[in-house]
Amino acid sequence: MDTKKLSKDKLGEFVAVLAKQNKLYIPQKEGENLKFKPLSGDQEELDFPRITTVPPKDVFFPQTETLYRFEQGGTDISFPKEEEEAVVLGIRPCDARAMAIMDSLFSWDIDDPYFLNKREKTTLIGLACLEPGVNCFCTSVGGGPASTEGLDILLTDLGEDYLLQVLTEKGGKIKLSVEELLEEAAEDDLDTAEKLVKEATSKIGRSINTDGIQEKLPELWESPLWKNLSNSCLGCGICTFLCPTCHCFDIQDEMEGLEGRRCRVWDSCMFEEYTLHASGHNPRPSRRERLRNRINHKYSYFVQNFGKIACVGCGRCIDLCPVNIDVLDILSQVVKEAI
Amino acid sequence: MNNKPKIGVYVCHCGINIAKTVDVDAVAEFASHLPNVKVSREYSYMCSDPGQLLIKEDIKNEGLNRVVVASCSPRMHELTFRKTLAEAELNPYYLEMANIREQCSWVHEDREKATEKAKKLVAAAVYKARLLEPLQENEVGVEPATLIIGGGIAGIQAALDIANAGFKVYLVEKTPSVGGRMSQLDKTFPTLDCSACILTPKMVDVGSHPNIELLTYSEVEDISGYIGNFDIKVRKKARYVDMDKCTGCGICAEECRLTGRISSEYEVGMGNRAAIYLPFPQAVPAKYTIDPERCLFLTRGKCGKSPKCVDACAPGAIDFEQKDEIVEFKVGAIIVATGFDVFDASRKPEFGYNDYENVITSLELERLVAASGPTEGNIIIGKGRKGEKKKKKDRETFTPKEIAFISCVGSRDETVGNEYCSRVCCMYTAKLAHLLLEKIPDANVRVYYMDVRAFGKGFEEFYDRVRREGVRYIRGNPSEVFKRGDKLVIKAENTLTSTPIEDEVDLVVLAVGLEPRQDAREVIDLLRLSQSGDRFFMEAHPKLAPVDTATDGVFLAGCSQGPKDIPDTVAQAKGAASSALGPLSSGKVMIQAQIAHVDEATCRGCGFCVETCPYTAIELVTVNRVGHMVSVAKVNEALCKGCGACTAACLSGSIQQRSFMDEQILPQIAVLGGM
Amino acid sequence: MKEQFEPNVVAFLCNWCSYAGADLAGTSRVQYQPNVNIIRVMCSGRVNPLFVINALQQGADGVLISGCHPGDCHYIEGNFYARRRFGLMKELLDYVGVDPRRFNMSWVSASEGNKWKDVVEEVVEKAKEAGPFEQFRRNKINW
Amino acid sequence: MVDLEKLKSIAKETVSRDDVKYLIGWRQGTYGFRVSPHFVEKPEEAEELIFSPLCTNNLASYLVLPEKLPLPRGVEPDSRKVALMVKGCDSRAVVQQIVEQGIKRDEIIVIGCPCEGVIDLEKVEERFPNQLESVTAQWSNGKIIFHLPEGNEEIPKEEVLATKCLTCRYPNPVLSDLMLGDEVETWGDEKYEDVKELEAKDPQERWSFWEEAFSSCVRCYSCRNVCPMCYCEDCILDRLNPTWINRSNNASENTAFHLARAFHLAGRCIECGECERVCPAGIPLTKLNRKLSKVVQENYEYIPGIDPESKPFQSSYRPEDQEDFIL
Repeated sequence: MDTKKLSKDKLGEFVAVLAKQNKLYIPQKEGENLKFKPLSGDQEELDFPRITTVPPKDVFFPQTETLYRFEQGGTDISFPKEEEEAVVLGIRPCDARAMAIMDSLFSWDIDDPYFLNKREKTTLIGLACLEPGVNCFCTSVGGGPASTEGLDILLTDLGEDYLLQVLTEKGGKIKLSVEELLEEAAEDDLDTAEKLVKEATSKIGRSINTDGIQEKLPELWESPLWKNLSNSCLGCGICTFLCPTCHCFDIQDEMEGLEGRRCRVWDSCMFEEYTLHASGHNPRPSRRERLRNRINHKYSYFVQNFGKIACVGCGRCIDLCPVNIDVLDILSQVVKEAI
Repeated sequence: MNNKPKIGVYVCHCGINIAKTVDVDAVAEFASHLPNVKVSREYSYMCSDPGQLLIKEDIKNEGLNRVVVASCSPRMHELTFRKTLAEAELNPYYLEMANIREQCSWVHEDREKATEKAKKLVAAAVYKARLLEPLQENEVGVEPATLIIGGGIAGIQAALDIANAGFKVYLVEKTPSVGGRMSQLDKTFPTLDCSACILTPKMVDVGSHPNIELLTYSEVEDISGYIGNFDIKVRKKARYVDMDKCTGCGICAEECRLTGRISSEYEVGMGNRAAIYLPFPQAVPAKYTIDPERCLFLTRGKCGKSPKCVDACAPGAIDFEQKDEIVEFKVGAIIVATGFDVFDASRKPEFGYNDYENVITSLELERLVAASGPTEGNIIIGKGRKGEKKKKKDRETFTPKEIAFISCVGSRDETVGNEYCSRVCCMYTAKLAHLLLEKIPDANVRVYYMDVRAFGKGFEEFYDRVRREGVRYIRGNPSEVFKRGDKLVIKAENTLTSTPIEDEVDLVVLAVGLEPRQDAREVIDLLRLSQSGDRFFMEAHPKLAPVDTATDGVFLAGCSQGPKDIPDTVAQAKGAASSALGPLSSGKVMIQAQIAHVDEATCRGCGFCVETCPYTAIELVTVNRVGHMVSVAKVNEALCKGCGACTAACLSGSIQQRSFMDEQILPQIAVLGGM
Repeated sequence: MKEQFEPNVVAFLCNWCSYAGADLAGTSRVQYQPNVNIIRVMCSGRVNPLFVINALQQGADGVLISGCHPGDCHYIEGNFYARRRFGLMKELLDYVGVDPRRFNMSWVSASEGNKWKDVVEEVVEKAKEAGPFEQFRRNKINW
Repeated sequence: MVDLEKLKSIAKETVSRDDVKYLIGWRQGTYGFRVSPHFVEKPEEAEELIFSPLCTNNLASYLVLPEKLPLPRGVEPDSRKVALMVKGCDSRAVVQQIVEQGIKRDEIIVIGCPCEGVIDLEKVEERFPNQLESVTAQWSNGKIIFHLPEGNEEIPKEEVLATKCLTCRYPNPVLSDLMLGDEVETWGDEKYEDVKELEAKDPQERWSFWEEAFSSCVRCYSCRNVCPMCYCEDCILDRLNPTWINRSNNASENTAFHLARAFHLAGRCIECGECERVCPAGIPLTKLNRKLSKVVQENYEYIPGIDPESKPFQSSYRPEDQEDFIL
């Protein structure tokens, strides 16, 4: 493994070089909201938050994506322009793991060109989590503060410097482009990083034992648990839209006079219309079924289909739920629930 | 049925009216590329027979199912082209028009810009046409009867006209007799006919007409339904006299212990009656009524040993057990003729009406000059009417010599909230002045006035005559009336000569104005009528629908709609009668097609539309929605007039006005905004 | 160049007063600018306030609502509801920074052909001053 | 001081009634300062009820949120009453729901909770970060005492209260069947300072302010779903036929969405601030709604959610309504 060191003094230059050669996504504020956005112009101060409100999934799977354009009455369609080479800087390991999870979905039976093209052309430079948040539970779902899955490069904050670990070929290419800004890493630095990550791991206060949950969930299908848990659910899209692994979308044709486009937009299984049939019938008619589905999908169906839990333990759904529906609480009730 | 839109676009040249500034060919060419357009043509005069034929043939040959005509205003020819479609067996509401004449070619000169605008307007029409729906004009039957509320001259006249046309009339009058205000008048201006002489025959006609059911001493309790089908509930108050038995002989009233002790409403306090009474000698029906608030037996349960009226009534018509009775019936039309109140002169305290017995109102004077009145037509003042209470023996009476009228009392006066002119006071003042001079030839009569409005037929001539007879007109609005010795002093300023006046007189007559009735509110609530700024009932249109109201099938007549004199009242009553006869004689009414309808599946039952609807055409009803009883809006199609206010009030778009639905307007916005 | 800008104003006119007034302007051959495009509705009370937002979003540089003078409404009170609704809408648009010159409401009676012309001139002039409204336009954003 | 024992006994008694479906209150949440709505169906579940400065949620939303699922033929709908705990602001939502016939007065039992103001979670979590263990809180003489694991912290109310509470005019429920404790003294005076501040800026600045805010919207619809006044069967903004708002997320659609929503709430918003509280993007939505509240109050002298007998604002008018803006 290629391991280097980047002095924090040179972070600005590092960013400048990356931005010059690629479309560079870094966490930025939009209103009060934090999300990954392409760097445009000068970024006064680089600040890597513990976590962005909107997960970086929207770099690859934008909330709104034009699939093609058309004219009413015509037969021609035109596609959006080719993707550029891009770098996502400052992505947290949990969010990077989420991308690996989404890869399985978007290359499942059919390859999704829109998603995969962007994935292919984008390098993920992650930042190890040394200050986990109150609702972090990545370690319970196969991740960790310095998990490398899905990442091309991992940075670890050593105080004065970042330890830079190249993880993939793509990462190597990026490393080459910034080679002159990097220093060699010492054995000590590796040890320090390991120590910091260990400390961070120990700070993670919340956990759940997911063993057997996949099998147990379907057995609890008719449990009163779901009704009780969903009583307070508002049916909003916070937990899904802001989940780094949620990937459901809707296809819409949007018209403007004679011009139109077909686009895909995020959809949420927590919305009533998500499963609403044209007949008016809704197989998931209430919040109970929708909440049950969300949990089952993440911890059972996805595992069944792809062999992994569709949750990376980022804690966003817990942080942001306005009514304190807490996925760890749900899972622990599931574990406890007698069948 | 395959209802995929196939649109025909027809661009009219209108000779050169459109073609001069709009490139008609270019517009037609442009329209041919619009979505769902099957044919697009231009023609010199679309409204001409060949023009219409063009459309009809295309509908037949090309299978068109939507038509867009780009020509003049739809206000001009929408009905024409709807008929064209109907003749080609296409639903007439599959028509949409683009107004490229009044709102384009006629108002723009720049040919290029006008053509561009015309294209946009046509495109908007095409986009709307794609989403048009076929609509049905439904008809409902009409109950061949009319309710008339109010038995004054307006109600009487309307009742007679409708009854003579062969339709049933229910004439409801609150008091024991028809006749109304007109029956209280002595003579009528400017012709000086005797009021009773011309009114009484009509009253008798109403009382005996086979088509008229007279419901006197009755009040309308409830009205529901809509044009053609109103359900009416009337309360017939207990008279305590059996109408069938009473012969109207009047012995009961003579015998009544309270004879001459109850102030008579008819005589406006100038005369008295008994507890059992006939309001006035010519009353119709000529049946007696017991005043339940005054009758000793009814109020105290005891009247001497036995009620004298009972003893006196040979046919045994007195029935103290009588109860109010509710009568229910259906009518197709309603005429509101509830009349007016005279202004209460005590609301102008500066004129001393409450304080001095020789300050009287014009209506009181009307009773004094009437030969049938309490003084048998003699002008005798001071019978101890009010104010200075005197014992009977001390009452002095006198015939006034110096007499002043004060006009516009309660009219044209913002301090009492009446900005309007009452229209009759100038002329009745002239009439009363004339009558006074007839009765007291040596009297000095003057009139304090702001303006004299003598606008009607023969009015100015009459006003001239009265002045020539010696009535003085002094321009000035008196500020005060007070007593000095035996005389009343009027303080005023002659505004023509700018001189202050203190005028000593024996009698002051206040020419009181006309006001909406105190109980108008009840009628408004019954019929959901509107009031205009002057608080009288509001007509549907001040010029073109002066007898109609906002509610179809409900008409106005007489002073309930605003002050007017007898001929105007009669004219309006006849107008209302003929308006009511329209639906009655055709036997059916058409119901608007472009009305509101509710999507019950999404309606939340909030009632915003119900509150908004100006016609009470929407109500909330309970329906079963997958097992749950929920409240949803329901449109009464006969009441809806298609204004669409409900549609804009609905938050969820669940109530939509047909032909002007959100989904039809939004594409128009997209075209006009985005093109 | 600013003077080249031809604004596009979408107008909602009630059938009985304002639309008739606009017709009268035509019958009287009154000349005015062609920038106002009329959508006919039966009553100003029918105009859903969201139409205004939608029109601006669909590319209108200005919106006009016109109805009968108070007391003259063919449907008794529709214009009173309109007045309240659009009084609110005007405040809302102004508050979020939509140039107040873009939204106008007028009372034009069936006899006021000349007033209609004046209203058009004023509304178009104001929309010109406010300039093109691209910020809110649906197809200019992320399209 | 809130008498929790009284609350629990009221709750137990209430849910024991045959004609009561459940009682909606608050309970301590799963961690830190979080609180969760609590649906009490059985008396023993009442033990968890709390009422404290942490009880931010407006529970009136839950009166209109439950789905009316299709019932098999012959099955009667559950028509039992719902009991609900309300703060002053929440009670206005109930009143407004009654005005709009969203609920009927006899379908609910309202337990009024005089309130001295609830916390702004963000302010509190910033002050005490990473608080995993549950923390309870109570009012005490103008202060809020937080019972942290390491000991109590007393903080002056103004420092941690939600912004809406600082100007609260209705701390006592305007409608209730029974009251939990005595009425508290009213402290607030609504001058709409925040709105005035924004009004004073020039239009360009205002547009930029809102454009940035609306651009950050993720269209999760939590603002709408949490709103006790947003309960159409089928939201017009969700509709595709006709389409008022496209599903795509961009400044134009988002702005249209928020303007439409604000407009639909004009004369109905009872300023509970839930929309802003739940917004994950931190959009200052109350600033938007409160503008219209200000207009409705100042120009039309109407305050929604006070009088259950009042007419809906946008379905009424006064002949003298302002019209100086009309040409």
